[in-house]
Amino acid sequence: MVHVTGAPVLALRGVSKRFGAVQALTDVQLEVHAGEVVALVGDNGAGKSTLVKTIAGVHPIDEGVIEWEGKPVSIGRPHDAQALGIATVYQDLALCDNLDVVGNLFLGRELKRFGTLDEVAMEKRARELLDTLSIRIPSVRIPIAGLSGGQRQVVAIARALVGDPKIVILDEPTAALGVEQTAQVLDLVERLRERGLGVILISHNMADVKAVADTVAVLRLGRNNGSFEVATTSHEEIISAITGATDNAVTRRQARIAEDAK
Amino acid sequence: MVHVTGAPVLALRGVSKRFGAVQALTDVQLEVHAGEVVALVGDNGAGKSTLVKTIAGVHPIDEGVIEWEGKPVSIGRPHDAQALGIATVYQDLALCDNLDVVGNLFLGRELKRFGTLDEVAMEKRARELLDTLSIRIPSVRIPIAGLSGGQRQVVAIARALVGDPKIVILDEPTAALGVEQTAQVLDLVERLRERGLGVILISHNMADVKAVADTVAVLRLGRNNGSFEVATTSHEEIISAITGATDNAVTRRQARIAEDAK
Amino acid sequence: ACGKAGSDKKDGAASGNNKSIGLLLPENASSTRYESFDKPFIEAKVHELCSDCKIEYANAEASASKQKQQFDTLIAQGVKVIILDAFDAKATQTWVKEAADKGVKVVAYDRLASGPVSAYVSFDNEKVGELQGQGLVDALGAKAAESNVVMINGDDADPNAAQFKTGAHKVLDSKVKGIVYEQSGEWKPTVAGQKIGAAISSLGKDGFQGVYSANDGMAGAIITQLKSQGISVPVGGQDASLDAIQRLVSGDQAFTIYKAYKPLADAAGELAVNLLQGKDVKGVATSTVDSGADKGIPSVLLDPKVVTKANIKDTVIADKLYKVADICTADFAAACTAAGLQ
Amino acid sequence: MSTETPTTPTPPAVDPRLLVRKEGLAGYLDEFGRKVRSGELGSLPVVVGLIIIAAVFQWKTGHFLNADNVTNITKWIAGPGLIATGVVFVLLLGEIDLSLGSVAGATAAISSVLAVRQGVNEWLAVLIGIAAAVALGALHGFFFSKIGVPALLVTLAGMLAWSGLQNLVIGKLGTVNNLNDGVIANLDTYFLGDGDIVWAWLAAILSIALFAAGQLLDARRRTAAGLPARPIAEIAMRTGVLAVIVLVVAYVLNQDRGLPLPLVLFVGIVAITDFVLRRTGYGRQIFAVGGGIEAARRAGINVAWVRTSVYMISAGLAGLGGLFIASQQGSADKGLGGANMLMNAIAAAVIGGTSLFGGRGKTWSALLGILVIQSITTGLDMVGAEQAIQYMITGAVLLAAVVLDSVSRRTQKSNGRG
Amino acid sequence: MSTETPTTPTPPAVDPRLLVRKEGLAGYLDEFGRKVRSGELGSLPVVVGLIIIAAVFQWKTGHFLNADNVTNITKWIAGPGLIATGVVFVLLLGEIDLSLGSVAGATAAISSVLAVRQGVNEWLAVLIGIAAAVALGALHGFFFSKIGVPALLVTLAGMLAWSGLQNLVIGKLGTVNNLNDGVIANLDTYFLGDGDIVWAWLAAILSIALFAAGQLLDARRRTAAGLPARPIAEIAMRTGVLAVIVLVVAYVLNQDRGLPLPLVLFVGIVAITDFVLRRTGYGRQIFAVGGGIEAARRAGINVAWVRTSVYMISAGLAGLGGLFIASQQGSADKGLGGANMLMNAIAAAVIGGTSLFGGRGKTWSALLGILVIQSITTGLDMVGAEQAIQYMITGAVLLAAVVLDSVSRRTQKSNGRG
Ligand SMILES: Nc1ncnc2c1ncn2[C@@H]1O[C@H](COP(=O)(O)OP(=O)(O)OP(=O)(O)O)[C@@H](O)[C@H]1O
Ligand SMILES: Nc1ncnc2c1ncn2[C@@H]1O[C@H](COP(=O)(O)OP(=O)(O)OP(=O)(O)O)[C@@H](O)[C@H]1O
Ligand SMILES: [Mg+2]
Ligand SMILES: [Mg+2]
Repeated sequence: MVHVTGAPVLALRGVSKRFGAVQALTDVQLEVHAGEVVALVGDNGAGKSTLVKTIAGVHPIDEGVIEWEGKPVSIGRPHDAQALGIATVYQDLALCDNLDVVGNLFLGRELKRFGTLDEVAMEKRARELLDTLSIRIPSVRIPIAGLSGGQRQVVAIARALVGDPKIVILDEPTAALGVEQTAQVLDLVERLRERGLGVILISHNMADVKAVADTVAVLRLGRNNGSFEVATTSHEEIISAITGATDNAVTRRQARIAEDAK
Repeated sequence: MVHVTGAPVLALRGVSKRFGAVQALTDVQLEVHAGEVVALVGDNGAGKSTLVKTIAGVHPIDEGVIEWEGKPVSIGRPHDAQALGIATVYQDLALCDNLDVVGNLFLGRELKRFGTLDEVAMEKRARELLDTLSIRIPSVRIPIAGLSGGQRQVVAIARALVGDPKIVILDEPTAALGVEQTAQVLDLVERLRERGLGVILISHNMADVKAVADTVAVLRLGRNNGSFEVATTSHEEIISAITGATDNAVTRRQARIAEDAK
Repeated sequence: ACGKAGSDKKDGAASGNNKSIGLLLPENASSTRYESFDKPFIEAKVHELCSDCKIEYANAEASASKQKQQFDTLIAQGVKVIILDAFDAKATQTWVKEAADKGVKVVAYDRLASGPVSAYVSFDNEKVGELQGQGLVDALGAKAAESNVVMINGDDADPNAAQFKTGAHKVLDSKVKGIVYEQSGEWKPTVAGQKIGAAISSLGKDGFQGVYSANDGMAGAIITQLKSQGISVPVGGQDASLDAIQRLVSGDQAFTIYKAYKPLADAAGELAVNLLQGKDVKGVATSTVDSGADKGIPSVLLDPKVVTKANIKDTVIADKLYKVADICTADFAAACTAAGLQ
Repeated sequence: MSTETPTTPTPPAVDPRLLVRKEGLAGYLDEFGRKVRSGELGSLPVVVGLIIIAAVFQWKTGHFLNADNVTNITKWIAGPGLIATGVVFVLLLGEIDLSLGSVAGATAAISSVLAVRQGVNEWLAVLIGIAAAVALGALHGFFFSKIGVPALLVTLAGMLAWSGLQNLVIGKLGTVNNLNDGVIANLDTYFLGDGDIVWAWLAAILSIALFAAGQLLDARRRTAAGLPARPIAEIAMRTGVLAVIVLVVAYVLNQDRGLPLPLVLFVGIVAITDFVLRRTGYGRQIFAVGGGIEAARRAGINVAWVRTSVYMISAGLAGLGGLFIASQQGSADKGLGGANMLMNAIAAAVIGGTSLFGGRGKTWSALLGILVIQSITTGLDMVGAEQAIQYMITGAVLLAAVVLDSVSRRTQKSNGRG
Repeated sequence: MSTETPTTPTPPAVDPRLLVRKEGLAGYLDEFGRKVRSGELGSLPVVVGLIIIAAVFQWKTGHFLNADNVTNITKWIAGPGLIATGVVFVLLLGEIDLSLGSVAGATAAISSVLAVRQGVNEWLAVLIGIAAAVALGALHGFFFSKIGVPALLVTLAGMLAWSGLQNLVIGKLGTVNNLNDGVIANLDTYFLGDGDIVWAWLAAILSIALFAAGQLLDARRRTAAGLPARPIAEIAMRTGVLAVIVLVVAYVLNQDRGLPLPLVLFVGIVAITDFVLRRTGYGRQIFAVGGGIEAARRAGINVAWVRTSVYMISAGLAGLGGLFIASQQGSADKGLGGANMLMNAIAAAVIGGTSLFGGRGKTWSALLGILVIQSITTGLDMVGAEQAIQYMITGAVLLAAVVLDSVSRRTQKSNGRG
């Protein structure tokens, strides 16, 4: 684990966001340092993806301040976030169905040669990137529309690695992935940390969270509900922060199964 | 665990499916009995979702036979599958973004009163259904487009329970779900088995698979790669059937972490 | 308890709008005459005769339905006299009758609107067609009897196009060797240009000796296509539009039909004011025509003229339709001098 | 299937993040203010636009709001309005139908020629005409949903072909005048309450009562089922607003000749189609197909049939609209239902608030939209604007009407998940 | 960023399920057969359709394929073809532009009036006209992408407004004749190789050589980078097919007066726009926006600018098309660029294979599509079909052309993930 020092690269102070009649985020705080992996966890509909989208510029915030390397910044559209050095993998992927794998990977950051697209260089690089994530895709020239759920997810992850970000945000990156690909992504997260990047990882899988995260921030019904050092916190503590109760479906299920086993 | 007897409710014999230049399924066999939970596992792009879609009538098969209660049937469109009693939760959910939660839940099976839609009855029933899956949705009258990933997933699952199916197919139903909701879905699967339904469960989560499945069918590169009794098979055996090798990213990662811990 | 709209009903907007005259013109896409000439001339005449009279104008954009709406609107506004240039003269039977029931008088302008109209001012459309045919025969001269002719007509959906066509056939059928190709140009220059191209391809470059074009706009495109293939045969049009007069000057077009809009407009204006003021129209409308069941409609019937290079000065310039400067732009200066216009 | 009790019943707590509306009128106004701020205006901009248009022309001409002018406008909207209703149906599918103008023209031609030239009973001729329209729609639907040709192209081909058919049917003799006092002619000239105004008032009051009763019954059932229901105060207010509009319109129209039959029929058809769309399984299927074809297909909906039937309905409505137009202009001619008519109908549907992207809209928007367009046209005609200027103003006003609408919709759109 | 070696390098095994194409001509034919069976026909149906149309009319008239008729057709396709090229651009965005006809008309009016009536230098007048067209496009783009008004409505308003502008500019004096021997007039009458046929041949051969060189260079770079490349045999075959087509057309045209300037300019513009779309970052952005606005936005693409610029390009192309049409009809008039012109342009783009649903298409489809439409029109003109019949046949043939196309596309569509 890398030691965290100095001011956070990214900090959210009192961020709120409302959709029509739904107050999705209320006064949320979050800090990410260089070389730190922050896991963002919470129940379904807790507001995790909404938080990510406010950082990535997809939904501008209603209230609050976003600070980048100590200075307040305004992120009004995805372009702003990218210019700062924030790369995001969205839960809903957001790929262009009609473009092929190569086109999607380099969208917005195409490699050029004499001012025109350098398809050869991009295709070569795309193959390399996908190989590091050990995914098998029939051809990098078929449109995204023809890929399986997991294949699309890997393409989205690889997309975040093109360019040179300082913060990488992964919204449930392994949800659709097989065991092998999940392991590769966890490895990747660790490599990113080693290289001094800040990572925000959203996941419902506590085992994964405990394996790679340094701190865990819990969201509940759109509000902060505690922040924990992974090393010193138990599985149960996190889960009860997520569900807001020590007696929940998970514990009941475990108890029942234990009973059945008797 | 319920005992499996007699002819399978659903059987696939030598099913093949091709997309353009990609042979997605080759000569696949699968059997599901009443009261049995079959887990279908495989790497990303192995063809699991394609197999599900052929059963559900989304993609008609190119070759092979589908048998229902011992008799060959032809499933050419989703309507055919539903008429037989197959309810499917797709990996890509397939909900109508413009309809509200109630509208989506009852789509194609609306409750009527004097020939017109009985909104009151449907709304009441929708609230009950969602409560059993312990999901919090701001209002059952907001369009699906405004729900979080997990909320949408639960709506899709609840959809499969409206009507009276004999086989329920769940394609990565818990991918986007929180810990509590996942537990609820696993409970649900067990309830379905107790009621004598056949269940096909696709998941990348071996713990979940081992918890609820009776048998595990492995797909690899579009072909059968073994079928196992859950009770008598180890975690590692299944994973090596999935990845096609005993030395894979998962085992390597485990070894490395074990080493780091020393 | 329900009933028909009847004349017994109170007269909606009779409220003191007796100084308004309605003017409804049919379209403005294929010909510029309506808004360039008819409308200002009529307005001028009405104001001359009745200084505080107002013209309520609307254009139907080639739609009978739209024209009916405009007609009804005028009545609702309380207008007592309507000068109606019907887009579809056949369709107005019920309109005019409804108007008459409400005490509104209709002057049929340019086209004889069916129904009990109070007066009629026009050039005869069939006569125009005849003149076009005769103009072409004259342009062909001695060779007329051995000449094959191509006809590019107006839009089949326009009832007036049929009348031009009938008139032209009346003359051409007997005086030329044959009509070797006949198509609708839909009143559109581009379409007419393509049709003549197809005619050339089908008949060969010397397969015809003259072209009838139902109006000047189409004639322009036809001439362009003929020139680009190096073919020189007489082409005639209708409307005396500025571009056509210029082509007459440069010798590209043989003739056009000039309907002196001013006398037509003057007559209409005078009739309308007379009707508005309750005077007799017989003094202006000296002849009569019959229209279906309606006999003896007081009418002013004017004669259209064929314009050729030779009589430009005596027609369109004399009538102040165009100034010499309009016609003789830099491009046509030399030709103008040669034709004695400058 | 899940009637069994769940193993772990969670109490159905209300989501604390949902801003619940306060009770009573104050709550209603509060929510209304919030909606205006966040851009959910509904048909408010169109209604405001309509009021502005009426005010400007009334001020300019002095007789725009006279009884007989209002009567005229309400008579004229029926024909194009029915076509616009058809457009709403296809827009709900997320498709377009360019042939509706030609279908209207062809229908009018067929019915008129049969009745006038062939001497067929006029009611029968009307039926045959509409049946033909529906058949043409079925043909479009077949090529679109079964063969898979893009709807824009099918209906483009239809537009050309059926206007050719219209020309052929009308033939060399040209324009066909309506039979005197016949079915088609009466469409335009018949007035409810002409002579006996009681009937006109009765129709107006009946519609208000039906509305109030429906709302009250619904609220009662919801309360009984333990679901949130509309408070009585709100129902009273909504009924009140509707009552004022209906009664004022009825009053003004009664000043002239009573309720025009075309208006009554048009409003009736709009109300029926609205009911079909919102309250029947078939309507739900149309929305589902418009919202996501694949999702609808997987829900077991017969997508091809829904599409075909919608094209049949829209063609049928267009055909009916064509008969109204023939009635209004006194004849069926070769130009009836030309390109402008179609453009107006599409514009009307969209101005009224039906989305071009499918799955969102109401047939009432056809009524509102065509009212806006007809008011502008009539007003400009009355002012005597020059043709070129008139084109530009019409274009500009259309734009202004939808800019407001679009800006207000933007917030909602940006909330959509991508 | 991932230049570092991965911790667990997996060998990049080729997916065993991918059917790889066999080497050489046999492999090519094999793949072609498979594609035909599974419905990926590309532009084959259109080409076959074109051949059938040509054959039928040649048989009917005996001189459809004569040099001067082919010359006529190739001259006429330029104007509407350029408008269709503009349509392809907006279709790639998944949008529509109904104003292009009016923009073409307004541009022709502005340039002609400036040059002829105001005595402005004609080149300058042409430039001002096209600049005006681009400005109108920018206006549409602004309302659409910044304000958020649906494109269909913006351009519907534009259609009305700019045809008003066109009327105003042309004014009371009416139709404006082109200057004798001026720039616009020459567009139609100039022929490459008229008098000296060597030039015409040179232009034809140059285009073939460029094509072959591009293909060969690309294949070499791919092989060098270890990527699968097109085999030489296939390149030779493709070049051969192209050469035959180009040389036959050039030969036939040389029988008359050489290569018509409008054709050369039109093909040149199509080639350039094709290059921009397929080979530049800007082109990629257009496809991305057409394929998914939200995905494109999240990739940092300035969606508003891409949309606005596409509307500017399409309006500019339409403006240029308007000048070609003015040249061909000898004058600019009030009716130039009417509704039919636009419909033909849209139909051409779609018949040529550009998807109406955005994100899929080529500018070459404008060329192919307009060729089909113009061939049918000219053929029917030569046969002397009546106007009504002509409408119906045009509609029917359009439908037939796309039915084939749609059926062949269906397989692909059903593979799409829902
Ligand atoms: N519509 C399609 N068109 C072309 N190829 C397709 C299509 N659908 C699936 N494929 C291909 O078929 C293969 C199997 O895909 P499938 O979605 O069945 O995988 P999966 O086992 O569900 O994977 P995952 O776990 O990632 O969801 C993939 O290689 C994919 O590229
Ligand atoms: N575009 C939107 N419009 C309206 N409401 C929205 C929108 N996006 C999110 N919401 C609401 O905001 C809340 C938070 O959603 P969000 O997607 O952030 O949840 P999440 O924590 O990512 O959940 P999950 O784990 O299921 O992905 C949800 O209740 C949802 O209904
Ligand atoms: Mg989420
Ligand atoms: Mg899958």
